[in-house]
Amino acid sequence: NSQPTASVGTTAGGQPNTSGGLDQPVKIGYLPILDASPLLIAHAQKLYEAEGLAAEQPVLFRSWAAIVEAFLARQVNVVHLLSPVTVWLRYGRQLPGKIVAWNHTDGSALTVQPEINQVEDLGGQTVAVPFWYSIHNVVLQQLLTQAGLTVVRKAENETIAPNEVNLVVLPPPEMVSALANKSIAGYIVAEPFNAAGETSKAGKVLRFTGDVWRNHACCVVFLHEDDITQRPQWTQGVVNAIVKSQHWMRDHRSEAAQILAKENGSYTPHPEAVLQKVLTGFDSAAYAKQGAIQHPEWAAQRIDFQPFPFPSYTEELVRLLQQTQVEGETAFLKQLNPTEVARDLVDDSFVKQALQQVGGPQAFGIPESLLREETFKAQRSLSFLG
Amino acid sequence: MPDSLTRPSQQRLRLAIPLPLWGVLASVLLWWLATTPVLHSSLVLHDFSPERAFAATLQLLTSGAIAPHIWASLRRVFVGLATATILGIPLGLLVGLSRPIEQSTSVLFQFVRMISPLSWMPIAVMAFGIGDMPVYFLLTIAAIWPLMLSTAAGVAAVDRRWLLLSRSLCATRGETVRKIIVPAIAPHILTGLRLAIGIIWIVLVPAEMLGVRAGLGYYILDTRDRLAYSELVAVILIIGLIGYLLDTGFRAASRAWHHEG
Amino acid sequence: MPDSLTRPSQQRLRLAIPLPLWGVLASVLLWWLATTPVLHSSLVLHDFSPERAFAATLQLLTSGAIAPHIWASLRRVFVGLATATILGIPLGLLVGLSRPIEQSTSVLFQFVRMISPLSWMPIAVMAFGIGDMPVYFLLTIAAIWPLMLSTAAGVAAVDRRWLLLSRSLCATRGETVRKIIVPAIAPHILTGLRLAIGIIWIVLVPAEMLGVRAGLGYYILDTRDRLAYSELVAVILIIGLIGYLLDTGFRAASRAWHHEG
Amino acid sequence: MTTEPRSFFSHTAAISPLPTQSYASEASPALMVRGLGKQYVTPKRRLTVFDGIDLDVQPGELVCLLGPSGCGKSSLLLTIAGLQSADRGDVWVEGQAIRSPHPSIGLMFQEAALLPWLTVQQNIAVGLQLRHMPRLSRPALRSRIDQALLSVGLQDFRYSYPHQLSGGMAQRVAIARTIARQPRLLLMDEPFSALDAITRLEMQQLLLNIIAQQHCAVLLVTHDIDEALLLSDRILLMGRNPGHIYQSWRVTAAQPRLRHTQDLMTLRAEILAALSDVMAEPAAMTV
Amino acid sequence: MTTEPRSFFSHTAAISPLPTQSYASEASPALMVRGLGKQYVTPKRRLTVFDGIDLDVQPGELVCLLGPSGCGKSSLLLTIAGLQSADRGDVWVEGQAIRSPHPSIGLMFQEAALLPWLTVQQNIAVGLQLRHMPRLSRPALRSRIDQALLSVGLQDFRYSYPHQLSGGMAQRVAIARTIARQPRLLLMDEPFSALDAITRLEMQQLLLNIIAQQHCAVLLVTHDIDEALLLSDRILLMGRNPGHIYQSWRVTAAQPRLRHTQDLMTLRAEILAALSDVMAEPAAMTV
Ligand SMILES: Nc1ncnc2c1ncn2[C@@H]1O[C@H](COP(=O)(O)OP(=O)(O)OP(=O)(O)O)[C@@H](O)[C@H]1O
Ligand SMILES: Nc1ncnc2c1ncn2[C@@H]1O[C@H](COP(=O)(O)OP(=O)(O)OP(=O)(O)O)[C@@H](O)[C@H]1O
Ligand SMILES: [Mg+2]
Ligand SMILES: [Mg+2]
Repeated sequence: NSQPTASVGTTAGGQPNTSGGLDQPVKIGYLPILDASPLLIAHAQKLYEAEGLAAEQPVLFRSWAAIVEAFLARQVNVVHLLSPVTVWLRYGRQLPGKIVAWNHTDGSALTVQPEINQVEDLGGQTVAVPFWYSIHNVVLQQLLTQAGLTVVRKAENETIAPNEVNLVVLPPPEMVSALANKSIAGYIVAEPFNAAGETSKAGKVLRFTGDVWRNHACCVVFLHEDDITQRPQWTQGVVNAIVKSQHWMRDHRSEAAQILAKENGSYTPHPEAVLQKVLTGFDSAAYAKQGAIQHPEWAAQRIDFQPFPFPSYTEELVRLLQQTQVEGETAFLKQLNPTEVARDLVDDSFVKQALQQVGGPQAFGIPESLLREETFKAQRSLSFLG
Repeated sequence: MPDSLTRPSQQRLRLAIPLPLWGVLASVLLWWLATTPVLHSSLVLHDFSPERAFAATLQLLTSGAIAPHIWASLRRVFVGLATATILGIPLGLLVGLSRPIEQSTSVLFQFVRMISPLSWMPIAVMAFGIGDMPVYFLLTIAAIWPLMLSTAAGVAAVDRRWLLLSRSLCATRGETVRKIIVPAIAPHILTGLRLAIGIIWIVLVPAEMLGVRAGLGYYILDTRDRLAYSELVAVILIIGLIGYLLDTGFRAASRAWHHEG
Repeated sequence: MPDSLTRPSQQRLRLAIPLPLWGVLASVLLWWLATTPVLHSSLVLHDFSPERAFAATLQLLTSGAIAPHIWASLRRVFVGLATATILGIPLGLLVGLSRPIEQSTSVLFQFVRMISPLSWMPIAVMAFGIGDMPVYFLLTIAAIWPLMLSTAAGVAAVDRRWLLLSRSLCATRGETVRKIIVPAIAPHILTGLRLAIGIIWIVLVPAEMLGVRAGLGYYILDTRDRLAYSELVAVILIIGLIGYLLDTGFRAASRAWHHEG
Repeated sequence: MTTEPRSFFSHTAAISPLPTQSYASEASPALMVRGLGKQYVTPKRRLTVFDGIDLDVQPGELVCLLGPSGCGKSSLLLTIAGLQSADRGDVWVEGQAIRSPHPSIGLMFQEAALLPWLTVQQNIAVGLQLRHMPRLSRPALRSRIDQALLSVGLQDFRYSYPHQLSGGMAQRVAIARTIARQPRLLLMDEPFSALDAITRLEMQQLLLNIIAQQHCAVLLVTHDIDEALLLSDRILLMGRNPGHIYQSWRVTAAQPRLRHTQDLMTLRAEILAALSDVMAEPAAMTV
Repeated sequence: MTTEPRSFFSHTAAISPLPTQSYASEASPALMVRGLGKQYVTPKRRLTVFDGIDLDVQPGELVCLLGPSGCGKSSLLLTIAGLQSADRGDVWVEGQAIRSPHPSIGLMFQEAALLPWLTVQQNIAVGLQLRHMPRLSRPALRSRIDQALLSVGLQDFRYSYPHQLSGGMAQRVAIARTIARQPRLLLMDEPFSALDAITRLEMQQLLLNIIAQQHCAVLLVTHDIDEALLLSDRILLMGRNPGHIYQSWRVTAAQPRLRHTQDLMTLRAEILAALSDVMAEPAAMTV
């Protein structure tokens, strides 16, 4: 029933939509990681239908490239993307799409060999990232530079100086094997691969990204720009459903894990135990003891859900991206003005409206003003180090 | 000495365990030695061990969880192989028989066949959307080359006396192809089919990345995503088993052509 | 009528543009019609158009940015092909010549060859880490089968009279293999090589996922990740060109064996 | 063995441009060849295999072609059959100029050229089930094959595969395959070379019977002078370097010739002498 | 043509268990075959191709094997050469029991069996460059090949490939390949069947010279009674269903036999009669 069309042009048929475009089915594209859960839970709970939308079975993809390709080919129209990817898409590639909401916050970690105890120990080693345009790459490079290490991208036979860290891109499933094989010193990636690394005793979590950049977004909900402008009602419905789903998940983490698990449906391939561990079994005290959490006062969860796309985050993201090494053409990044990007890339009007339906910002514990300061602390701020 | 050379007509002394089993047993033993928890400490490694893999296979098969995946993949393999055969063999015949056609297409074909299915993917999605269609496309485009090349090589190797015979009997082009060339190259076509089925299984895994909901390739990717390596090995075993059965079928067909026995 | 059948010795009238070019031109035209910005409005589609692809190719080649990738991949292709040849041809000979060896290994081989390189990946990384080694492993294990199967099929097709001749001359096993079988199956081995190189390019793309820093497969994945589709097509063109040149080399070698002209 | 008058053969001059024009002149000859020439071009050299060949075969006539090994007999037969193009000259079959194989020609190669994946009877059937042949009903086909097998004495081997046959048996299958098509012009390249004396006599008799019944024309290459003497209406001797018709004889003795072997001895000696002369000719002319 | 006394052949009894025991008794025979039997088993049937074969060939002796097409001559030769296993019976070569090919046997197949990817001279060289052969220096190898090519008259074709040869030329290359190895026992299956009369005489003379020089033994299958009469010291006639030695003759006429053709005529007639008898024997015994 999905029509193979290849146009990124205007509405199918070209008629102005009196119905606000409610006739268009919601076609979700997702990766089998927990980042996708708000979209999937909304589907499982029939929240799209509740908004008067038709929703198709969400489509599973295996790589960021594939999901973007399907999005561009209009095979799917609601996707979650890494926040740096959206910057790259809109400004690097001039592809019209917008962020309408955050998907989740935190939910990633830096996993390393057991004998590595601090970031400095990574000097002279290789670390894997999942994708150049990922929040993981951004955070990792910040951590490394602030620890006085130089980020390099070297060929295999070149030697890595003790003050350098070599980055490679690896598919997440291979990261655990590579860590077990000791051919990399660590990797930074989304859950549940960190949990898996711990379970297999191949490594341990060195830092949670949420402990470096407080309540940072990792994935965002991304829609076609013409859907936003020409199907405002449809867009509102989608955002409402996602926000309601996030709201529900905050209080029903365990049920969410059940719904998403491979045993109970066909959303993700992960066993319930792993999902439960990520969603509910967060022992922050233990992690504080091993140094993976250095800001216990932030009271961060391993993964959390909150829809509002703070402009300050977008601005900070653009600033950090401008300092980050990525593969390929990056000239466009230099041209970006963070404030302008925050205004242009993100359309928060739908979220604002949706928030009202669940009881306002405080339902998610965010300030009524919908403003915040970004907190990015690579090192423990105080003299805890002793 | 290679046995078929020295004693064509002599029967071999039968071992109590048939030979094919010996090979399998020996390799399982090696596999066990390389991965068993008894000898190794790495937890990840243990997942690859035969004991776990066999347990997982049994579990997958008895619980029936794998059945829909098997059917989905078999359907795709079949469609891909059929399409590739329908296109590849006539193409191979044309290329093998006609120098002008060979010359005008060879550059193109040599170009196209070097393209990895993974690089076709964006194009497949653009052209066919997601679901079964792009998978069929990727499988076909991967499997067509061994069929085409083997067929063309077979045509080149057809005994020239048989072609002379056919011409002397005033056979038409079609008759020459149907009655002389196709039977003469049957072994080549079967080799092509055997290779094609191998390539199809190879490509099935990346192809089933494309937004499908079931299939053995899909399942393999699933197990990789959740690091369920014993299940991964189990699915590999199941794929191997199916592939082996298909291959055995082809070889039986192949033997039917070798009357020389 | 297939030309080689009707007029074996007659020269063809030469067209002003040589035939291979016609084929290429026709397909570029079709490609252009399907993707050109002149006729289509989709922004993504434009990236696939020949004008952009050629521009990107030119840019990649003249800037020299692609050179290290080409060398890295060529090295891997060469190592993979060489290893696969060194293993695959003797294996094919053994399997083709000896029924006991064939019987004791065929189940195993049929199993193994159905395993996609993508499913080998976790194992390759466990065993070889990241970098060149697992890539060599994946390329070899993918390329070995066409070589082995073609060789074995060739051995099966060797004229029985030549084997009788060799035995009547009291040639040793080694002499029979070296002087009769290997020359007799040279065309089969060359077909196997041609297929192997195709498979190697196919597998190169997923294989270069494994933490290498350069290579055409790596570059393709990179372009996909960056949605740089015109560069993707450019790399495909470059891979196609290299593949075509290698293939032409093989076919020239192949013609040297076909004295029958 | 009875003796008959000596005048049973006439001697025509050698190397005549139109060797034998006017002996059965009303109908057009079954085969007419004029000025035929052929070169083989290999990377290493260019070999004129035969040149300036003129010959005719009338319906109901059997002409034998003798000549030293490698003089170009097989090449000439293949060229007449249209299987390889001539470089100059023309071939007419039943008055029709031909450059490609013609359905009323039956060619038997020097090698049996059986298809190894077909049984003996299938090998024979192949030639009968082509589009240009009149369609045969199943029983008609069956009876044609049966008859052909019976006449070459291989009725017990209809289900054997070629590799299960002896050399002589394979040759007989090739004969059966050719005659089953009932051609008007038979071109045979050493058809009986692998047969023992008795079987060979049987096959020769079979051939004569077929000519008598179907009034077809036969051009037969042989290296056996006795065979030529026993069978032919005319004998052509080919010279070499390049191949050419060196001399020709008409044999007029009545059949069965085995009765007249003594009488044919003189001709035999003459042919043998001519063959020696031909083989002593200077070589070369390899351009 | 001179005439000689009639007593030039002796007639031994047919189907004797040990056909010819004691005529050159001091050395062990070059070839001794006792009670040899062979079956071909195909899915469809089981054919006893020959059985109870006894024969001897002494060094310097040439024995011809005649018999109807398909009686098992080629199969017998392959079995003696050790290329296919016998089901019963034994073969001794120079006193040594053998079951597999022996370096001092030279076998020439009924088909030329040339390797198509090698030139004529390379085809000959293959048989000379094997491990069991004495190592030859380059010039020695070259001269052996040259000599072999010269003796079959193909010195101009050393660089030709097999598909560029005529049928008779290919057969001569096969002869050259066999004799270049200087075997002690030559097994030849219709070696001259594709040669014209003169070339055939030359090749036959070549064979006789080789026997005279190297004192080797030859077992030669032929379907040509005259050839057998011209060449052989003894003639064996094989019967069929299953193949057996039906009758044998000793030919004592001196060489060159062409001088004595008239005298051999009686023997010729006798052999022909025996051949007719053999072919009239009841068929079957196909188990
Ligand atoms: N490989 C085989 N399998 C089964 N039967 C065979 C095989 N080879 C030969 N035969 C049969 O054995 C018999 C003898 O064959 P062989 O070739 O020995 O005959 P021959 O005496 O050499 O005949 P010719 O003079 O025609 O060459 C024939 O009936 C033939 O059909
Ligand atoms: N395809 C070819 N390419 C090059 N030369 C060839 C080819 N076929 C035959 N010849 C040469 O042409 C000449 C004549 O060959 P042909 O086969 O016609 O002889 P033939 O008279 O039939 O001899 P035979 O009685 O030995 O069969 C030979 O010298 C041979 O080497
Ligand atoms: Mg010839
Ligand atoms: Mg024989």
